[in-house]
Amino acid sequence: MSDTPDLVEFSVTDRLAAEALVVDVDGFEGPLDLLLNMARTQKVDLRKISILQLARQYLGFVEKAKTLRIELAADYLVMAAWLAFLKSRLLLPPDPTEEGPSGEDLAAHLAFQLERLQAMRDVAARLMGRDQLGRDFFARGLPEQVEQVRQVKYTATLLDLMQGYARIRTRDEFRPFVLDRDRVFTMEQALERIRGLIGFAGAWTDIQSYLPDGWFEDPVRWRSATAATFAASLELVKEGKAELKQSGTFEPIMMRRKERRDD
Amino acid sequence: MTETPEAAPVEDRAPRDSLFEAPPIAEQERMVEAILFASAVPVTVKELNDRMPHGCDAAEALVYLRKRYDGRGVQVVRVGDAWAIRTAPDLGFLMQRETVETRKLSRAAVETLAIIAYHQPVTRAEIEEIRGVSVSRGTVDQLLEMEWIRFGRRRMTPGRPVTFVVTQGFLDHFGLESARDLPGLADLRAAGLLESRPSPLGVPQAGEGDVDAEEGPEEGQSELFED
Amino acid sequence: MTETPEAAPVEDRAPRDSLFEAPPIAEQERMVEAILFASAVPVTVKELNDRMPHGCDAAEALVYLRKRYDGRGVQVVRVGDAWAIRTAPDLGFLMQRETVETRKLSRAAVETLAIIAYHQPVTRAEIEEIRGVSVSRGTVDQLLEMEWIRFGRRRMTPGRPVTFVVTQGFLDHFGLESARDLPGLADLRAAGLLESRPSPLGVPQAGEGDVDAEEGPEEGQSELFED
Repeated sequence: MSDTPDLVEFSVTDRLAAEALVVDVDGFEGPLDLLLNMARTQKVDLRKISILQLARQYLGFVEKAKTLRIELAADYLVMAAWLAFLKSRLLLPPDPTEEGPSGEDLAAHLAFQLERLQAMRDVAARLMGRDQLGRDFFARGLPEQVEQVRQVKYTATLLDLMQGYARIRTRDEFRPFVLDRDRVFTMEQALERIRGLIGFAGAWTDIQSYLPDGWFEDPVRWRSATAATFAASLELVKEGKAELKQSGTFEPIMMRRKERRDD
Repeated sequence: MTETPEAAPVEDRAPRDSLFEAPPIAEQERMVEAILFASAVPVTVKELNDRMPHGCDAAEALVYLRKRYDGRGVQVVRVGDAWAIRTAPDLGFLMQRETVETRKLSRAAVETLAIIAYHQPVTRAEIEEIRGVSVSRGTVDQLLEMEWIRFGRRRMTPGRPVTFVVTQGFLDHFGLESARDLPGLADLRAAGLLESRPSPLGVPQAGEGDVDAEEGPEEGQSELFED
Repeated sequence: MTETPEAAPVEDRAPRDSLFEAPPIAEQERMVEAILFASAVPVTVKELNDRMPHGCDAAEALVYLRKRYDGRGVQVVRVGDAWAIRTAPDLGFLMQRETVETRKLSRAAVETLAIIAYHQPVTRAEIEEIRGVSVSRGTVDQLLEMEWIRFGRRRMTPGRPVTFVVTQGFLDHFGLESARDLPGLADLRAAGLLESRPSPLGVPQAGEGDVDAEEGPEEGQSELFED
């Protein structure tokens, strides 16, 4: 993958060769890789490489690619721009008022990067050249199963302990919800009762009087019977069999049988 | 290295580079050793000879190798008409690995432990009264075995029942200086540790068919504590 | 067997059954031998000690065992903080049958692996800086999957990037006792090529539309390593 991109005039064959070269750029792993390959053409120790020459070489290469209207990936162009900047820095006398790294600093770092990349490639090759397990040396072909003997150890946290204790000590505060059927008067029962009685009462009657006997003493039973009777009275009104009236808030609710028109 | 007079000249002629001279027997022994080690199945003498350089005598090398492993931690053993390297039978116990599996203590055990910790010294009957179910022997045994509880003094009441107290091991495990450091109910409630849902354990009657009760309390107690 | 006068009565009391007396060192050596032979993967000294009877010193037994296998067809090799028995590399030619086809690593993967091995712990950004291209997710995934690299500690720099280090499996595969034995490591260090030199401002960095990069480095990194 050597390249001498200083051709100016292109014959057809040159052009084809050059294109092949540029297509090959895809084979490079980025601008640094390309630079490293170009640096090798200088045929000197990487430590003594001329960065200026390398920059010229790279820029020439990019220039040629442009002439051939070959699109280079963005990072190749970024590197070109940076090398052009570096080249100008290296050629111009240093401006003492300017801040930041000098052209020499930048060039030295690039040289360091190239040398380091080369070094990594060298050791990678040495690494892969070593004897390898399963290729040059081998592990036991028939490993013996190590039998697992399980021993169970029980544990608990302080939190478990406290929650456990809390659970016991507060058990009496909670009781599963069970409906106390003997203290509940259902709406069905109330309906049945009212239906049986309402026939006799043509006049307005307090619905309290429909409450079953013996449900007045216990407040829980009284509440349940009242609610059921009220709900049953509404049901009867809905059915058109009764009328309700109340003279004011918290006044007694009065009910009477509703005469049907056709009756 | 073998000291047979035949082996010496072979050595001189750099046997491993030669296609026609067999390597010295010590080298052959190394080869057999490596092949038997790496092979997933026992290897026959024929196979060994096929794999080793021309002129080798695997059978002879095996004799030396067997002797070399005599009394070692592994042995060269014959398996049918093939050979393999195996662990010495007396070291089979090394092929076990003990693993300790940690499991959560059962709810019954946690509750029993909690009652002992909060009420110590406490008798079994008292634990049952507080938990509302009888305490199985297994639960108490487990806690005793874990050395989280131990027997305390006998209570000076009729029947002189034994009591349970928590151990230093218990305090160490739960990072407590003493059992008095256990947070009180009010603390638990403040910390939101009290469950807000009703306990599925129903009526607080000891000894009536609870999951934890394999036996009646009286029975269990007498069995455990009679002496 | 030890010949010290203290050892004699111990012998009488069947030392292997004793919980408190360690077996003689020759016996310990046999045990280490058996355990290492039985395992295809390296075994740590700690695990050896865990599996051997109480009071054994696997590290000492290993010294003897290693010497015993010097020059043999199989060898006792060190892999990080663990030990294994492996066939001698010069006998690899006998083992075609055992050879396992390994997936060929791409050039990018080999380079990335080398950079991780020589620069560990190293961040993805540092790998990219050295290679001059962004590192694709596939490359790192492949090395992780082969268990040759693993995540190391996060770097205490802004963004807390994860680092990569090589594994015991890597050392085992390449026959390295430790990462310090990597070939050429001392030369690289002497040449200052392992230093992380901050790049002067303006040097183009990797990760802008490269063949190796299916995605921008930022994006890839966050996807891979965010937790």
